[in-house]
Amino acid sequence: MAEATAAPVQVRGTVLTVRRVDAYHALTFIAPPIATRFRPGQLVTVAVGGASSSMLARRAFAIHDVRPDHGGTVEFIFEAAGPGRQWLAGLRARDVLDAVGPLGRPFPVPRDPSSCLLLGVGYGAAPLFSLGARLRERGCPVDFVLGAASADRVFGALTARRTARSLTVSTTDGSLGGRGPVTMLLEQVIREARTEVIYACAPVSVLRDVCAIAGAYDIPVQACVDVPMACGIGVCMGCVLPVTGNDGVTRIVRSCVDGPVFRGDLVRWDDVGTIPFDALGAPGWKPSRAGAPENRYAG
Amino acid sequence: MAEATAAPVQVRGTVLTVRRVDAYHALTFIAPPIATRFRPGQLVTVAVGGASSSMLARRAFAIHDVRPDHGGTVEFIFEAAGPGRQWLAGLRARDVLDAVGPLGRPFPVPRDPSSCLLLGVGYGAAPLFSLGARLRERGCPVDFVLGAASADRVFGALTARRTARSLTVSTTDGSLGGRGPVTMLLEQVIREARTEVIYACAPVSVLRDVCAIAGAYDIPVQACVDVPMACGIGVCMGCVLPVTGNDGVTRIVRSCVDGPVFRGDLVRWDDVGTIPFDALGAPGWKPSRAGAPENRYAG
Amino acid sequence: MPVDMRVRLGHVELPNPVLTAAGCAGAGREIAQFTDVARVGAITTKSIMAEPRTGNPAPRLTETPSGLLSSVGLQGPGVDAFLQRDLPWLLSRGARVVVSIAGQTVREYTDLATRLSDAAGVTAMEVNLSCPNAEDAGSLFALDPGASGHVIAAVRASARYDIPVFAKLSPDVTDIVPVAAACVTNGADGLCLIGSPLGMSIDTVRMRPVLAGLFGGLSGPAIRPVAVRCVWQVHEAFPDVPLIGTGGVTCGRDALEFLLAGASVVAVGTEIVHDPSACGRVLRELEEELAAMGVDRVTDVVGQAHAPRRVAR
Amino acid sequence: MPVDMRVRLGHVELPNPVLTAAGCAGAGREIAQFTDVARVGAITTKSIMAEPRTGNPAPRLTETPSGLLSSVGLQGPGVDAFLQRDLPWLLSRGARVVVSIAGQTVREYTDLATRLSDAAGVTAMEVNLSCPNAEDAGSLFALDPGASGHVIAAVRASARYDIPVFAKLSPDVTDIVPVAAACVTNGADGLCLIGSPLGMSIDTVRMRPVLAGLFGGLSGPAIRPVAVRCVWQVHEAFPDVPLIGTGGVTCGRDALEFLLAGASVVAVGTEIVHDPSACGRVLRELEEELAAMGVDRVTDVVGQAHAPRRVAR
Ligand SMILES: Cc1cc2nc3c(=O)[nH]c(=O)nc-3n(C[C@H](O)[C@H](O)[C@H](O)COP(=O)(O)OP(=O)(O)OC[C@H]3O[C@@H](n4cnc5c(N)ncnc54)[C@H](O)[C@@H]3O)c2cc1C
Ligand SMILES: Cc1cc2nc3c(=O)[nH]c(=O)nc-3n(C[C@H](O)[C@H](O)[C@H](O)COP(=O)(O)OP(=O)(O)OC[C@H]3O[C@@H](n4cnc5c(N)ncnc54)[C@H](O)[C@@H]3O)c2cc1C
Ligand SMILES: Cc1cc2nc3c(=O)[nH]c(=O)nc-3n(C[C@H](O)[C@H](O)[C@H](O)COP(=O)(O)O)c2cc1C
Ligand SMILES: Cc1cc2nc3c(=O)[nH]c(=O)nc-3n(C[C@H](O)[C@H](O)[C@H](O)COP(=O)(O)O)c2cc1C
Ligand code: FES
Ligand code: FES
Repeated sequence: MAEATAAPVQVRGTVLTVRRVDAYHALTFIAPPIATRFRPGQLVTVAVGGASSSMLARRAFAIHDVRPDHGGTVEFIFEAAGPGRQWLAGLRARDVLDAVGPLGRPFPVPRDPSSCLLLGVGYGAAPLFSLGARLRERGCPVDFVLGAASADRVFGALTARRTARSLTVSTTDGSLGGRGPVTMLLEQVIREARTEVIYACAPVSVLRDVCAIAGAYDIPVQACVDVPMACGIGVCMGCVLPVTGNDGVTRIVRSCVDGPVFRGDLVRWDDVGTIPFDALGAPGWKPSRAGAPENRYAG
Repeated sequence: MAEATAAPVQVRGTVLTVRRVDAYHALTFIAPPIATRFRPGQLVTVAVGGASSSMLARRAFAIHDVRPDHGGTVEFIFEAAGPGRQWLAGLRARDVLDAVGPLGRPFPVPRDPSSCLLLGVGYGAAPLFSLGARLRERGCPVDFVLGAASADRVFGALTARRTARSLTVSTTDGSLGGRGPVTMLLEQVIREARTEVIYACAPVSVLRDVCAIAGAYDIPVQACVDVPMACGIGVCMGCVLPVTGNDGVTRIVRSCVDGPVFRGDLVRWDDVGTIPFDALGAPGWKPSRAGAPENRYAG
Repeated sequence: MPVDMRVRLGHVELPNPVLTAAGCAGAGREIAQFTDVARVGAITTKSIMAEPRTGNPAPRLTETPSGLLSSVGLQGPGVDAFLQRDLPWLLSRGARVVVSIAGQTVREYTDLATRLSDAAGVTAMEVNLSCPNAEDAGSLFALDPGASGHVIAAVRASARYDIPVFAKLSPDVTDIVPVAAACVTNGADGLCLIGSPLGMSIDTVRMRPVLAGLFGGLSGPAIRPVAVRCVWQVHEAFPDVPLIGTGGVTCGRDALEFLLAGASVVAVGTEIVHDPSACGRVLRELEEELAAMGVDRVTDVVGQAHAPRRVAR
Repeated sequence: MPVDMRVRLGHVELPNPVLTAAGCAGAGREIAQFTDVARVGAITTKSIMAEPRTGNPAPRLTETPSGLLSSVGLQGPGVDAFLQRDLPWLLSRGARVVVSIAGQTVREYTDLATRLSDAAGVTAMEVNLSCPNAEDAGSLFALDPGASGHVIAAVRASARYDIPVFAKLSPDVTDIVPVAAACVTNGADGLCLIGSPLGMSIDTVRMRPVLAGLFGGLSGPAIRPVAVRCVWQVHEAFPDVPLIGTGGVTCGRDALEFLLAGASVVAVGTEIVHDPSACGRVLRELEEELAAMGVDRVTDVVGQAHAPRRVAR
């Protein structure tokens, strides 16, 4: 299902608005080349702190939406928690943002109409709405499953209800929808909706559970991972995950270039944060055949 | 002429305005405790760059003016040259500024009415207007001598003309007033105004010349020095100058606590940036009398 | 229930683990307007020498990214003026005083240790070993385990038995553990880590080094990872030796980072230049952090990053 | 008249003095979207090893004030894949390639030098000496003049005569000059200063070191004063040895600072993480700075901070 993607560009984009949306902020800025190249699931990274900032790592955000106005605008959703996000929350109209995008592997969409389940936790829901629109264009029925710690952290419930065939919500504290993890009601939805493909964007622990459940029903999962990133372009090697290639070899790959969207069955969820002994180049690893296998991820 | 000064305070002051004034910016913020304690010639230091700034040194500015509105406001004048000042120039109303002041030794004012000459170069003129007002209250005639590289860098000419007995201006490029250094017309003014005290705020090289001329007429100079400062409170030892005490001993003193205003005849202008061999504690220096002389500046 | 913030420096007790770093709090008076000097764990003086010193010519200081580069050259009043004026003032304000001493010969260090031992009210001595050794072509004592151990043994011998002696080490060595070992085996009651690493900035307009002294000590948050690494390495080697952690402490979280690495107390330096009320704030923030973690005694977290889960929760 | 930006690395000529630092430009492809790899002076590869390597588990990287702390663990495809895929791609794009090599035994280094000498298109080799020496309890080659000299002599002997060999040194030594001397006397055509100093960050919530590898290399503007100091010290000792200056170069002014200190070229590392088009920008800014100074040849400013006024104006 892999598709060719356009090369990313770096822009100095003018901020249009920074709005509060429940527990989150929505930042919209002008970036025509990013907006026109964007495909759902892709990222934008931004530099934070201004000219004399002490923060060197770029901040990665899933693109929530792009619009044609001003030649092309880009919006992302974030919680003003850490220092970089707090700085972003303090931006105002006409401030300028150093942004790079679109980055990474987007959500592949099925060739033929299929029943799609879109699962998002917290701000992880952000990239699912542009995907949902794209899927509906392709004639795919869309069912949303949204979760979060509390009601104000469930992102996009209204949009989901308005646009999707069904919406299922659960919160840890039960303040909205069912009380419990987002995976709690997953099987039920899968059965009712006759789900054929799952798109999920959530913390690694949740993605692991989603893939386990989907596996039992033998449904493919496209999982968008949220691993810390510093460069977003593949040079810092900070965002790595153990992923198995189509050739059956496990490699330590970069989420920013080979992801952030991975085929769920290829990510070794239980080994995230470790170097599996059988990974290509692991300590003690020896080339099986003559010559080393290609060290490029081919997921 | 030394006077007791109130202890400085640290405030988080709300910015009211950042205005352009010719080549300069004027930043006004709310800081009642600083405004009420302020005496002409004193400083304020500010932290620059925001929460995750890479800039640690505080920025020192001569207080231009204080006003009673909002319980007390403070204004300083600066050119948006270096990174810290550029950040300050980008501040907007309602931003918050970490400020400490008032700091340092203010301009001492004569007990009896005397003919006062106020000389300022560029933004160095900023602290002279509140001083001028204070002197006039005391019945002192005030003559202004202002200089700068070019007309747009002559600060406060209009105010000076409006409030002072006389105003003499010179610029390096001749775009306003006489063409040449500010000291060019000094002697003439001294003679016409029968100057009894000179207050000067300018680069060290200019202060040296002013003190030389004043010396010939045997007129006391109160010189406000502009030396790089990092803390403004006397802990970093970065802002030192060689100054002779009333006891005749030269000491390496801190401009931020023992200055920024010094008696011109006590500063060893030609030795600025050096350690005079006869300074207290200089390499090879030996206590003259039994026991070391007090290592405190008593200017 | 409030967190018990008391700590021990060797056998003396301090009310809390937040100190000022040597040379960054003036004579104490300068920060008293912004921080109650009696509330901070202790005030560390600038390094005292036998005679008054002018220090280096200006420029002495410049800003670097998240750091300061400085070569003040130990400007100071000399031990006489210190004992006559600065120490009494600090004691009159109820401050505990760690006196930093510096010398160019072993003899200078021991004379100072003796003078200070006769004076009442010295809580501890911190031996600044980052000084040129006049007897060894001016190379720093701190760079050589032998020279460091020699100074510490002599100071320990001359200092009053009940005044703990701390050795302040430089990170500019291939391996800091042997230097620490030399100081400990020669009687140091504890160690202070780290002095500022050597750096240089060049003025690209004047095309010359910025500082009159050419080189300077780099300080501030820029060096915190190096300081935390040194504290970790030394605590790993000598878990029972009390350490003063210093290098880029700007807030309660930073202080906690040093404690977890193995420091018993932290010293705040450059942050005082940036924020005159830093010490009081760091102490308050640290107390809040510990309370939020449910820690009873600050001493419970010291070194915990080496062996997790030992904290009582 | 445009400034002549050409420089020499040993006996090879580069069009300009702005390189990428080892390990910070991926395989070149990653930055090609933002910087013309043929325009930069040269692309330095990540350190190549004999076999494919997974590197260390995550977390491998964390942010520190004006710095990054990283322990990637030399993840890489191994020399075969490098020669099959990455080198040809770089050459096809017209890039000059400095190949960084890493090993755990002298033998590994020499094998790599031999393999690379047989391949066409290697502009220079940079020997990353900050690797654990398997034959000496895993202490880094770079920390010992003897071990460093040994590796360099062996690499120089195995590398094709017309490929300059540069030794990349660590600042984590008591005196960097003897290490530099050992490399130069053993045949290094030049030196690269500095590799990242060792640091540590501790996660105060998890109460454990942030990095899976515990320690990491500190990089970025935070270490620039230390890097400039090392370049100055080594240039002072060996004014004729070409130096690659690296450590916190973020703009043209920073590059100029290194050149004035004595570096012949600079390598941009962490700034690429922060700004993918950093190399092109630094080159442009440096050219502008030099033009504004009225300099004809970039080589005229190299080392000028040691002896001012030698620049032709
Ligand atoms: C694919 C993807 C999509 C995301 N989408 C969103 C979104 O839509 N909304 C949202 O709020 N957040 C999103 N995030 C998370 C967001 O990038 C971080 O929350 C943000 O960078 C934190 O920055 P901070 O300064 O606020 O907090 P801090 O935690 O202080 O930021 C630290 C910085 O260092 C980097 N860093 C820390 N550890 C590592 C490491 N081990 N390796 C590499 N870099 C490291 C972090 O990525 C971050 O840039 C996304 C992350 C990814 C990877
Ligand atoms: C008494 C006094 C009054 C002043 N009044 C004004 C005024 O009214 N208007 C105005 O525009 N400017 C004034 N200045 C100058 C002003 O403080 C500086 O221009 C400003 O700090 C520069 O900051 P920057 O970031 O823009 O530039 P930069 O040059 O990048 O600032 C560098 C910072 O490091 C500090 N620093 C650099 N070298 C040293 C050193 N050797 N020792 C200690 N610290 C050092 C500097 O003081 C500054 O804080 C005054 C300075 C003094 C001392
Ligand atoms: C301006 C200044 C003066 C200093 N003076 C001394 C000193 O006299 N003796 C000493 O041992 N260390 C001195 N230091 C080093 C500090 O005590 C401290 O070890 C170092 O700055 C690291 O801590 P910090 O990052 O919190 O500043 C000085 C540091 C600065 C910035
Ligand atoms: C993510 C990362 C990876 C690195 N990988 C290597 C490497 O493979 N080999 C090497 O010699 N240096 C490596 N370095 C060190 C850099 O080449 C450089 O020496 C150091 O980061 C200082 O320069 P900087 O501050 O510009 O990054 C790496 C640095 C970083 C940040
Ligand atoms: S974020 Fe740097 S390699 Fe992925
Ligand atoms: S500015 Fe720090 S002592 Fe004066």
